[in-house]
Parts: sequence; C-alpha cells; structure tokens
Amino acid sequence: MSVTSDAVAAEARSRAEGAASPEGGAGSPWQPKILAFCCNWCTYAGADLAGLNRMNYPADIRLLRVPCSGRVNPQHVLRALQDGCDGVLVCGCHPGDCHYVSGNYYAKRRMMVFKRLLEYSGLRPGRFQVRWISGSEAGKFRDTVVSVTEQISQMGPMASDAPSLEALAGADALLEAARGAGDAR
Amino acid sequence: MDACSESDARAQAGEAIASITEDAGVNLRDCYQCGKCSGGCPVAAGADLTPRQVIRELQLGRVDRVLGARMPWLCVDCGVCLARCPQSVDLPSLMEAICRYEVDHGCAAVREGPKFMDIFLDNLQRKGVSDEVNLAARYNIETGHLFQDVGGLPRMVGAGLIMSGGAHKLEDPSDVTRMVARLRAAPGQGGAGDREQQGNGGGR
Amino acid sequence: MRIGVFVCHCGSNIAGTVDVERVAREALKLPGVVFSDTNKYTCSAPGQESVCSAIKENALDRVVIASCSPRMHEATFRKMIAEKTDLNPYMLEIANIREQCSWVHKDREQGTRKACDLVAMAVAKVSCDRELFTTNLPVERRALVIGGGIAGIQAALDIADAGFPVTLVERESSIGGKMVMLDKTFPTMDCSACICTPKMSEAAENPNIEIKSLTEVESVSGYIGSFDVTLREKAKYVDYDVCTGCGLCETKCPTKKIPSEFNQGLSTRTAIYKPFPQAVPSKPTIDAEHCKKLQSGKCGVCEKVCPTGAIRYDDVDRVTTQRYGAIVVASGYELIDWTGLYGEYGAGRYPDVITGLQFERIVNASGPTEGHILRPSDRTEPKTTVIVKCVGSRDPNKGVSYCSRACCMYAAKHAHQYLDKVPDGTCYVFYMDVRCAGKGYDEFYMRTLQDGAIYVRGRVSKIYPEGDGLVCMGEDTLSGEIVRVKADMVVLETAMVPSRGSDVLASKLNVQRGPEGFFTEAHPKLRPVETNTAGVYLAGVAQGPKDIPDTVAQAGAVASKVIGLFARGQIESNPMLSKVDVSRCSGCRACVDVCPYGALGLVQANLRENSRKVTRTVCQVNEGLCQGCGACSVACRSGALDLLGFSDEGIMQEVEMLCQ
Amino acid sequence: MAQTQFAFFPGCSAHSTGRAYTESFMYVAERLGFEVSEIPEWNCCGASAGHLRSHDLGDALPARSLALSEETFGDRPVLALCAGCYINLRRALVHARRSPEDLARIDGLIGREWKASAEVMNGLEPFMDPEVQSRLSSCVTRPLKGLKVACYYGCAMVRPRDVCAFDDDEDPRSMERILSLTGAEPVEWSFKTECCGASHQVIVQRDMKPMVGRILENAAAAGAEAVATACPLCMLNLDMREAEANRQRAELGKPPLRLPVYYFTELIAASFGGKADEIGIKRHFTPAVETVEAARSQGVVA
Amino acid sequence: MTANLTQQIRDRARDLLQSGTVSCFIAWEPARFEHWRTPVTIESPDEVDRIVVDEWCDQLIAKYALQRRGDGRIGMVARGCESRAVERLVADRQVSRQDVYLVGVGCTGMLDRDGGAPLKKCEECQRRNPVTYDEMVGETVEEPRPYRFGEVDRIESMEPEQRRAFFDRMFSQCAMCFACRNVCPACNCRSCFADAERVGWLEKDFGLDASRYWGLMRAFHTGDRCIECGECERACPMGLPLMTLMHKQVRDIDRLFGPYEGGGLSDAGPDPLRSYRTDDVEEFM
Repeated sequence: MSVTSDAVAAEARSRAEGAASPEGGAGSPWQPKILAFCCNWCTYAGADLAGLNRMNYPADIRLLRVPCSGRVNPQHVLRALQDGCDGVLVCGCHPGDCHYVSGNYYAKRRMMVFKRLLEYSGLRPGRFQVRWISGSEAGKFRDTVVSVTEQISQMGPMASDAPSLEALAGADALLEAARGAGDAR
Repeated sequence: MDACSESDARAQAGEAIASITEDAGVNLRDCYQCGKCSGGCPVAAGADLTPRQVIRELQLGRVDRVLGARMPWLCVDCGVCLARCPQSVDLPSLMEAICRYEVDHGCAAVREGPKFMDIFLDNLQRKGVSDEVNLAARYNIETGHLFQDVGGLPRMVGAGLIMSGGAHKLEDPSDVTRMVARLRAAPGQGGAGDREQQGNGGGR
Repeated sequence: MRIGVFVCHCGSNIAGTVDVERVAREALKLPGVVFSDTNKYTCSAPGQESVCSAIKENALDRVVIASCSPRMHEATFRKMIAEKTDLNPYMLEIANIREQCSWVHKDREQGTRKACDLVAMAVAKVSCDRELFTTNLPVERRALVIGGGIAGIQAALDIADAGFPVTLVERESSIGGKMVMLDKTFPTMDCSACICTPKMSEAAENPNIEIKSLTEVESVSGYIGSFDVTLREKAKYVDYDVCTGCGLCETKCPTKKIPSEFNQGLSTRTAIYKPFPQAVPSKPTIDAEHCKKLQSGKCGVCEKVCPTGAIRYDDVDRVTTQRYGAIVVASGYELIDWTGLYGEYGAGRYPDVITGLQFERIVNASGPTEGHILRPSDRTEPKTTVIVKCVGSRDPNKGVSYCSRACCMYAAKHAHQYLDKVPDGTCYVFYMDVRCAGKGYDEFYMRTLQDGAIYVRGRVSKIYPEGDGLVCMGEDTLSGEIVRVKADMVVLETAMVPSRGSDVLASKLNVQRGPEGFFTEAHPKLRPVETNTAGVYLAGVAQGPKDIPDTVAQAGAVASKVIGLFARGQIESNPMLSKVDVSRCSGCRACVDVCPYGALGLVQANLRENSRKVTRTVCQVNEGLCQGCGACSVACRSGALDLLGFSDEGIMQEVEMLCQ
Repeated sequence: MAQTQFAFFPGCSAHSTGRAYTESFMYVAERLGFEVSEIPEWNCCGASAGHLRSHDLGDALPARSLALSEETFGDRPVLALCAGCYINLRRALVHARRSPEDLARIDGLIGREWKASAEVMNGLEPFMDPEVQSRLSSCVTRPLKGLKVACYYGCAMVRPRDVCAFDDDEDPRSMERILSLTGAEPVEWSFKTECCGASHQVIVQRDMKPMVGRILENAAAAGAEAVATACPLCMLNLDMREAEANRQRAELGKPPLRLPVYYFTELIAASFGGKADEIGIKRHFTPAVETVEAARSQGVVA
Repeated sequence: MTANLTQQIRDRARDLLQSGTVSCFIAWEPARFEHWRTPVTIESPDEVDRIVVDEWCDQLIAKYALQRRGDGRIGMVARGCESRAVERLVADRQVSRQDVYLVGVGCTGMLDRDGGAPLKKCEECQRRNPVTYDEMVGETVEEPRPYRFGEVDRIESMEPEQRRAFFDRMFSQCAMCFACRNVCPACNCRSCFADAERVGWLEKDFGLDASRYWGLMRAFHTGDRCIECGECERACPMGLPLMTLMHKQVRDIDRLFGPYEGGGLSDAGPDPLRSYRTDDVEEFM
C-alpha cells in the first residue's frame, strides 16, 4: 500500500475547492466554523453572562459544554480539527479557581504539550487556542470570540492549509533524509 | 508633598531608576518599608540616608536624592540587610548598582570611590595581582589623603607584613591584562568617559 | 430511537432573532428525530404540560429542549420529566439558543443557522444518552469533631444541642486548646478562662457529646453520610471509670521537674498530671516518657497512694472504629517555632525574650508568677518592655508570607496589660502596620496609645544582651532614625501556623491545603466552611488565622451545615459520575494520580477474560466521593474510564454533527 | 575519608598583611597532613573593585583562577583563607552553577573551558571534618587552658546565605567547635557576624571608625580575653585599629581594652606547641605573645 | 560486546535458572539469517547455550516480560534501553520491580542487520548503561549522551506549510500496521483507544486523516512517558521517522515543566502530564 504525493495533493485540493463553495448554497460567502469547549462553571457561565448583558459577537462559534476543562480530551480536539472545524478553542476557569480543584492545571499542561505537537505537525498557529475565562468575565469572553473569529477568518478554511504540490515534493526529500536505518530499506 | 511635582519627578527619573534596578536585579515593589535592613545596618546610623530610605526615594522616583547620597558608597556589602529582609530585597546589589551608575555617569557622590577602583584595577591590569603599597601610595597622593594610615606603616614593615618581598608575581599576566582591559571598557561609554574625565586612563 | 425537539420562543427573547419555526422544521430532518414543536414559554406551566403530553403521545424516548441556558432550567426540566412522564430525566439535553445565540447575535439568518447547529449538536448528544439513576445515600447522624479548642467545643455543643451525637476528639489530655491558656480577651478584656471553662464543662456534661482526649484520627474511609473513622486513644495509665480526680497522686509524684506545656515551659509539672486545674476530662494521665515506673519499673508511688486503685501501668492504646455522617476539622494552630528561624533575636538563648503566649501565662493570675509581671531570668519586674509584632508573619524570607490577623490586637492587649500592672514601666511596640478591623478594635488600640504605649514603626533587626538587659536595634521608619532600645524583657508576637500533623490529617481526609498549610475551603466567599470533600467541614484557625469571635462564628456556621445534613437524613447522589470498564483497564494508576477527590482506587478483581478466570488489578470508582469532573476519563489512555452524562461518545457525536 | 588535599588560592594578602595567617595555617596543615598546593599563575580576585566595575569583571577575575585550579588539580577544593577572596570566588562559582548559559558566558569571558566542578572553601572548613578534628585534638600538646576567646567571623564568610551556606549566618559555631579542641573557652557573644568595615577603610575611613570599637567592646563585655578571626582583612582592621578605639574610649573616660586579636590558626598552632616566631603571633599590632604564653603555661599536658 | 559476553550471560542465566532465582530468562538467539537475532525466553538451564549477546541484538526485549506476568521472577539481559523500559513498566504498574531480575550490561550500540551500519536509535542513545539492575556483567561503558534533537530543530525551523507537507507525506505512508504500538514499552495498555469501536476514535476510512490521527494521538499518549528507545522507528515497516514526534514532546516537557530526560524513572513521581505545579508557566491567559 502506498499513496503517491500526487494523490495526496489532489485529495487536499479537491477539499479546498469544496470548502470554497460552502454547503450553505450558492452565493453565501465562506464562514468559519469554530468549536469552543467550555467548562460549565466558568467559561460557560461567562458566555451566559455575555448573553445577559446582550454583548454582540460573531455567530461563527459553537459552544460545547463540558464539566471541566480537564474533561477536554485532545482526541476530541484533533477530531474536530480534522473533520471540518476551522478552529478550536478550549476554555476553562483560571488556574487556581477550578470548581474541581485541579482539573484546569492538568488541562493546562496537557494542552501546552498538545498544542506544540499539533503546530509541530503543521497546524497553523491560531487554529487551536486555549484561554482561561471566569464566570464574571463576559467582556473577556466576547473579546476572545471576536479575536479568535477574526484570526480564523483571516486564515481561511482549514482545507486551504493543505500543502502545495511543491511543498509536498520538497517534503519527500526531507522525509527520505529523516528516515532511520529501518527494516524497510 | 506636592502631587504634581511628585509625578513629574517620577517621569523623568524613570529611566535612571529602571537602569539601576535592572542592573541590581531588584524589584522596588517588593519592599514594604519595615526598616529591618536599616536597624541592623552597621553604617546606617551615621549615614545621610538609611538603606530603607534609599529604596523609598527610588519608589517615589526621587532619583536625584539617591544619586547624591553617601549611603551607597558607605555600604560595606556585609549582607545583614538582605539576610534579614522579609522580602529578600537584595540591597547590597542595589547599593552597588547605584555606585556603578554613578561611576558610569561620572557623578560619584564619594569621589574616592571611583578613584580607588581605578587605581586598583590599573594595578590588577598591569600585574594580575594587587600591590598594596603602590595602591596605598597612589591613592593617598591622588586623593590628597596624604597621611591616611601612615601611622601603622613602620610597624607593618617591622613585622614583615609589607615590603618583605615574596609577593606573588604572574610569569605571564598578559591574558589577565587583556581580560581586564576588555571588561573595564565593556559596560558602556560611561565607564571609559569617566576615566577620561578623571585623566586616569585604564590601559597604561 | 424517538427523539422529540422542543424549541422555545421565550416570548420574543429568542423568537425575536431566531426563526424558531424554521429551527423546529430543520430539526425534523435530523436522524432519530420524530417530533418537533415550538412553545411560547416552555418553562411555564402550559409549556411544561405541552412537552409532557407530546412525550407521552409520541412515545418519545429522548428529548431536546432548545431554550435558555441549561444553567437556568436544566434542573427544572429534569424534574418535570421525572415527575410527569415515564421517561428517565437524564434522557434530556438543552440547546442554549438564548444566552449564547439570540441575545448575542443580531442577524436573524445567522442566528437561526447557529440555533439549528446547536439543536443538531444536542440531538447528536442525546442519542448517546443513557438512563441514569440517582440513589439516596443514608446519612449516619453522628458527627466527628477533630480538635477540642474553642472551635471544636462550640461546633460540638451546637450539633449536640440539636439532638445529634458528637464525638469530640482531642490530641492533648484536656480540651480547651489555646483559648484556655489566654489571660484576657480583647477588646472587652473579659477573662478568657472564665468564658472558656464553662463551655468545656458544658461539653463534658452534655449527654450527646463523647469527649475522647489523648486521641488521634488513625484512618478515614467512606464518604459523606458514612465515613468510617478509626481512632487511636492513647494509653492514659489511669482508669477514668474508677478515678475520682482527687489529685493526691499529683502531689506525691516524685518526678516534678518536667516543663509544663500549659505554662509554656515557665513552670514545672509532675509525671502523673492534669495540665491545669480546670482540665476536662478532670482526671490525670501519666506521661509515660517521664514516668519512672514506666521507664525503669522502679517507683509506683501513685499506685500506692491512689485511694481508688485507678492506676493501670499496663494500659495500652485503644483503637476503635465508628461510622460518622460528617466530620468537622477544628485542628487549630500553633505558634511558629521562632527559635529555629531568628538567629538575630538570639534563637531562644536569651531567657527574657519570650513569646506572646508565654506573656499570657505570666500575666495570668493562676500562671507561674501568679499574675505579677516578672521576667523569667531573675524574676524581677521589667521596667522597660519591648513588644515585637510580625515575628514570622509577613516574612516570606524566614517565616510565613501571610498576616496572622490576631497579633495586632493582642500586642495592643499585652501593652495595655503591662502598663496596667507596671504603672511606672515603659512599653515600646515595634510594628509595620496596625490592623484593627473589628468591632471595638480600633478604639482599643487608641486606648492603648493613651495608656502610654510607644509605637515605633519598624521591624526589630537584632536583639542582643547588654549588661542585664537586652538591646533592640531597629529603625523608626517614620523619622528615619536608627533606634536602640534597652529593654528588660522582649515579647515576640509570633505567627500562627497550622498545627503539627495537619499534612497527615489532610491526606487522611483528602482535603486540600493551601501553600501556607491551612485547610482550603470549597469557596472563599460562598462556601467558607465546607471543603471540596463533601461532608468534611472546617472551623477555626485550621482554615486560616483568625481571632476568637470569628472562630466561634465559624464553628456555629459549621454546626448549622452539619445539622442541615443530618436533618435531611439522606443525600441524593449525582449520577453523572465516572464509570470504569474493567475489561479495558490495565490498572496503570494514571486516573488515581489525577483525581482530586481520592475517588479512584485500585482493587484486585476477578474477571473472565478469553473464557479464563483471571485476577488482576483494576481501577474502582467510589461513587460517594466522585464529583463528576471527568479528569480521569482524559488521563485514561485506553478509554476504560468514561464520564456518564458527558461521555466520550456523546462529545464525539456533538463534534461530528458540527463538522458535517 | 576526610578531605586533605587543597588547591591554595593565597590572594594578595597571603604574603603581605596576612602573612601570619598563612604561616600559622601552614604550620597546622603540615601537622594534620594537609596537602596544600598553590594554584599556578593565579590572579587577584578583584576585591570590591572588580564587581563594582561590572558584573562580568566580577565573575571573570575569580573564574580565571578557579579555571586554572581545575586545569591543574581537577576537583580538588580551592582554599581561600581571605574572606574577601572567599566570597568573590564563591560568588563566581555560584553564578556559574546557576545555569549552563551562565557557565558558558563566564567561560567566554575568561576564554577557558571551566566546568565549575570544584568547591571553594574558607579557612575554617577543612577543620570541620570529624576525622580532622580528632587528629587535631591529638596534636594538642600545650592546651590554651581556659583562654576565653570570642570567635569573630565577620560578614563575608557567612553571608549571603545562598553563596556561603557553610554555617548559620546569625550564630555560626564552627570556629567555636574548632577552638574548644585547643582547650580555649569560646564565649557567648552577639557581634560575631557584625561587619568590621575593613573593605571600606580606604575610601570612607571616617565612617567606619565606630565599627571596630563596638565589636571589640561587645567581646570584652562578654568576658573575652582574646578575639579569634579567620580573615586577614578583619585581622588587620581589628588589630591595627584597637589603639584608635582605645583613644576614643579614653576621651569618654573608659579604660583601654587589652584584647589581642589572633588568627584561629595561630591559636591552634600555639596549642600544638608552636614557638612564637614560627606561628605569626609576633607580627601583631596589639601585643599578642603574652596572652598565649600565659594560657599555655597553665595547660601543661600531664 | 564480545563472545566473552555471550558466555558470561549464558553462565549467569544458567546459575539463575538452576538456583530457582528466576523462572525464565529473556535474551536473544540467532535467527534464520546471518546477523539476525530474535528474542528468546529460556526456561531450562540446559537451553542457555542458545543465548547470544552481541552487536546484532537490535530488538528491545523488555516488553516480553508482559507475556510472563504471574509466572514467577523473570530474568532478563538489561542494557540501558531494557532497564528504562522495565522502569516504565513498573511505573505503569504492569510488572513489579521484584518480579524482574535484571542482569545489566553496558552497551555501545547495535548494528543494522542489513549492512552493519550503526542503528539510528543507538546513535541517539542517552542511556547506554542500565539505570537499574540486580547485578552487572562486565564494566559500565562511557555515556556520550549525544545531541538528539537535530531533526526537531530542523523541523521547527520550517514554515507551517512545509511542516504540514512533511507530516502529510509521512503519515500518508503509514500502513496502520500498529507495529509501533506493539513494540513500544510505553504502549502497555490492555486495550488501545484505537480499538474502542463504540466511540469510534479512529475513522473507519483508511486514509491520511486516520493515519495522522493515529500517529499524533499515539505520540501524545506516550509523549510524557517515552523512554526514547527508538523501537517504534526501528520496527516501522515503512521506515517512518516517528521519533521526531517523541523528541519534540520530550524537549517541550523538559523546557516547560523542568528537567526531564524522557520516560522518567519509576521513583520520580507521577508523569509530567499527570501532575502539575500551581506555579507552572502560564501562556493561555
């Protein structure tokens, strides 16, 4: 089983083109799809407060409620990024204020390493972000949504990040150089 | 205390204070003015500012009161203040940074301080070691303290404490010479300018 | 699967920006959705009625309500489903289309599209929901109070007065704690013993209170409502059932030179002793470490003189286990050991440098000097006394970083008491700040100034002997003068630190401690006497430095929490907890490490694998302790742990639905 | 095994003002089996002038000598008898050990590959080993019976804590433990770590005047008949300026202090039976021979 | 590594088996072709002469201990990598240290069975000597601790697009054979998340997304526990440079949370991502 570089590029391109004509139908411009995992006790409450205060922010964000930022599994994050979200935000209580004592401290370490790994593997910085927003920080919630939406909009659809043919061709040489003296050779 | 003059002074002094505290590695906001430093300081009783007051003036941005003061030059670096400070404010480092700032800007409140430093480093640069007799003689002549400590000289000579030969000599002090020359000049134009101003170039 | 979707207008709150009818129509296209409807106000009585009848009429097995935040009405709708339909209340998801949609977006088209997405995500999640059941856990109506100081005594009395049995555990041989050692209390200057000892005997006489002195907590297991606690009651060598407390043994004991703990080393006691006359229990114990009979076998005087034959040299520790519904931690504090920290104050080498607690004993009429202010070295009256505040407190370098809160006031009290008893004396108080926030507190400080106390703003830098006095060096920071005060006695007002063993107790109870070592409350403002372990409560200085009025108030608050729990008699468990699939678990312990509640443990389990019986280590969830945070389900690499209500699958379906 | 091999950093005073310290130390070292080898081509530690000029110069000057020691003697501890040199060498060592980046910076300054592996010790530390102490006890032939001595450490040997870390900074006891082995009786006193102002005697002499007097007065008040030091700067300062302190006392109508000041090694050497002219005690300002001889004459070993 | 070493190990294995100290002894034996070595579990003292220990023993044998759990004490030759793997298994509570008897040997690196070049994993080795053992055979060897982050440096210096291209190409060649998982001592779960069909972590479609998901998530699951043995890379039939993902995380964890050489040791406390400090660096404000 082997996949040629051309096949990969073609797959990527077709996805990029598909994204350019969005599912909403003809004419409507592309709008980013941003998923925000929010802890029930702080950020979700902060988002509710933003609503109570009738703060306005872009409609591209979808909140997914979890009990704690420590409940956010990187596996869910990667799946969202791979399957069609243009950006993912993980939000929780400020470290020290976790409703469950320590969940966000674990989340913080986990996400710091995971974010670096994702960006190392080619995810563009900004696509995956983590923020601490408390239940009283409605303004911060709004500002965060505004700035994240703006960044993702500028980056364009996730599919447009697919590497160009030249980049893929260059990668083959680098990959060859990086191979160990494995059994395959 | 006039509020306007306070804030004006702070704006002007900000740069000097930032440079001093950064050099010292001290955060002035750590200090809550308990005065434990000054209570134990061996020289504070006779000084123009107590160590605590030095920090207080800097906290308020009144750098001119600190740069003219003798206190930083009196500091003997004995470390009592730092050891007892509840907030671990490194006062000896701050005092030295103030002196260094004054040296670099040619405004030392105690003129003997930079003089002694320069003569000492001249000696060190030439020979790699200090030469107590040369140091004392040159210092006394250049500062005008002609008879400082000469009372003890005969006894010192008599007891074989000085001028008895046997002092350490480097076979080849050239790498020390180069190193000292380079590092004396390095900290900024201030240092070189200062020596020039005193007509006492380091590289002789 | 038969899912029903109910979209709420919320008057015009939602319908103003979101086309709710379109949302309902779109929902019908989602997999599993067989019914959708809209309501003017879903939470109103007619709204609820219409949802319930739709559930019944359409035989719905899952429900999505698109309305306001679940933080608002999820509980309302759960209750509605449970009470008015046959459906399990956990087969419900809320799509938040008000706070997070209609209220924050102005564009109707965008708002409607987002609402459709949110409903779709909720539908995806609800299709993974499983029936969950709450259980009612019984509550053992018996409280354990750890620590017999004023906090523990007050909490025990309040709980016992409500009719519930209490065990009051005290590590020392008498209850009373620090308060009974104090002479007077600020700002009213009433006699501390006079108000504390009646409380002690009240506790001793209350039939609902069992006092266990010389007793420590050995181990704790279980959870709110049923903690199984093992206590170790140290050997007392005196049979309390027989002893009458006559005190003859104390007068005859030949070992008399033991420094008295109660008098802070300023007097001596015997090896068989009561720490002070009003001790409760009012019976002596033998200090085995100093008793000649117990150390070398030679003596036995107390046994010979005891008129009731109560002495038991062969007494041993007694270990008992009892079930409690609630635990109150009132383990108090001790003073920081300044001698190991402050070499500049002589590190304890100068006898006339004493602590505030020693001063309390000196000034106390029943203390070692019978209330005359005499300094320890030569028993003369000090004509100049220096009081030093913040010794250890507010000193991250040598001591602790926090303020001990009570010292400003008791320093003023000491100055007042000294000037009262030594009218021709001079008293200096070295201070950094004077913090007198409390009813009548600042007035008291002002009165002390009028008494003639000289307040000097500055930390003492060094104390050293000169002649027969002590020189205190410092700076009067208000004048910038370096001062040296020659004193006859120096009183150090030392910091409060958590009592020894707090760390061990915390881990037994699985309660967090802050960086300074005090127990952490569940919320600093709103849950100040609870901990993150349900059923464990905090009273007094164990939670953080405070004075007597605050301690007593907190003890009362704790008692009301405990009484409330006992009055309910049972607690409903939250069913949204972690669940383990033991067949996938490899017992690696990652979950145990991250659980903040100690709810996960490893057990040996008998399993059938590949039609073979095997015994191996797997993880187990304690449902009484689990709070449902889900940290373990992420730490678990193999996915053996999952969080009910927020399952991996449910979240995954939500993500997938959004990505479509 | 006790540490007995040392790389010796004499410092500029070892052969001049601190000569008595070197002589007495070597006298004792020889009898205790220490192997003390001078670092070849060592240079001045920079005193206070080095780090006043710049942080880099303050690090580089001591580092060069330590690097030379490492090249010649490897991990062997570097012995600096002068407290001023000791603190400067320690400081450079601590700076180098802060991080690999710091070590690289300092190595760059001195143009050498120094690993900062060897320790820096002051004059007291070699005697802190129990084995050395028992050997020392066995060498005492003329105990200084009952000589009441105030052990004076000064500031640079004990502070700052994170640089020195060799004994308590408010109440060190090392010298007391060592000297009590010679039969002397250390007194309890309060000024053992107060600064004597030696480093500033040149530039601001007037301001330093009270410092020597109050240290000696506190020692005398505590019943001391002699003061022991472990630093040539302190020694010279206390010894030379005792006369000045006495002049000030005379003005206040107080009797003069008669407190000889010793290096602690002179007292050890004396207890070993060293002759006055071999062990440095003839080189003092304040007469020092008599007190030792008087103490020794009482303590003849049976 | 000499014939002498083989003999010494055989002697020790015989003694240990004969005395009943161990119930089996894991080492290598020659395989079909010249320079091929394969793990062997010896159960009888008579069979010890099958053992060979030389520069061709390219496989990590520690994980074979899992197959013998509960059968008494397991003897094993332990180079640096085996010893760290055992520490890993102990930390993950898959074996207890007392159940394993390690005969330590210093190792100077293994050679590729095809062509005899030094193995990449050995050239990057940080621990040539065992970190734990019950006895040593032979002398310890020098630890050169070579720099192992060259590849990480190179990739970090690329633009995101180049990195994406690099890993897209890499993952597109992944055959999803799970050889990396099977050899990895940190992959010691009873069941793998990838096999949890109910949740469906791994998409059923075989393609770049699935293999990237597998590659990144496996790397993340083992990132704070990787002992850097390089077995995943050696075993990969497609020869993919998988260690670059591990080295990346090892270095990040080291820089973010304090000294950590990868994998840790069994007594070093919880793994970095299963612990925290309240003063951890903050970058998510």
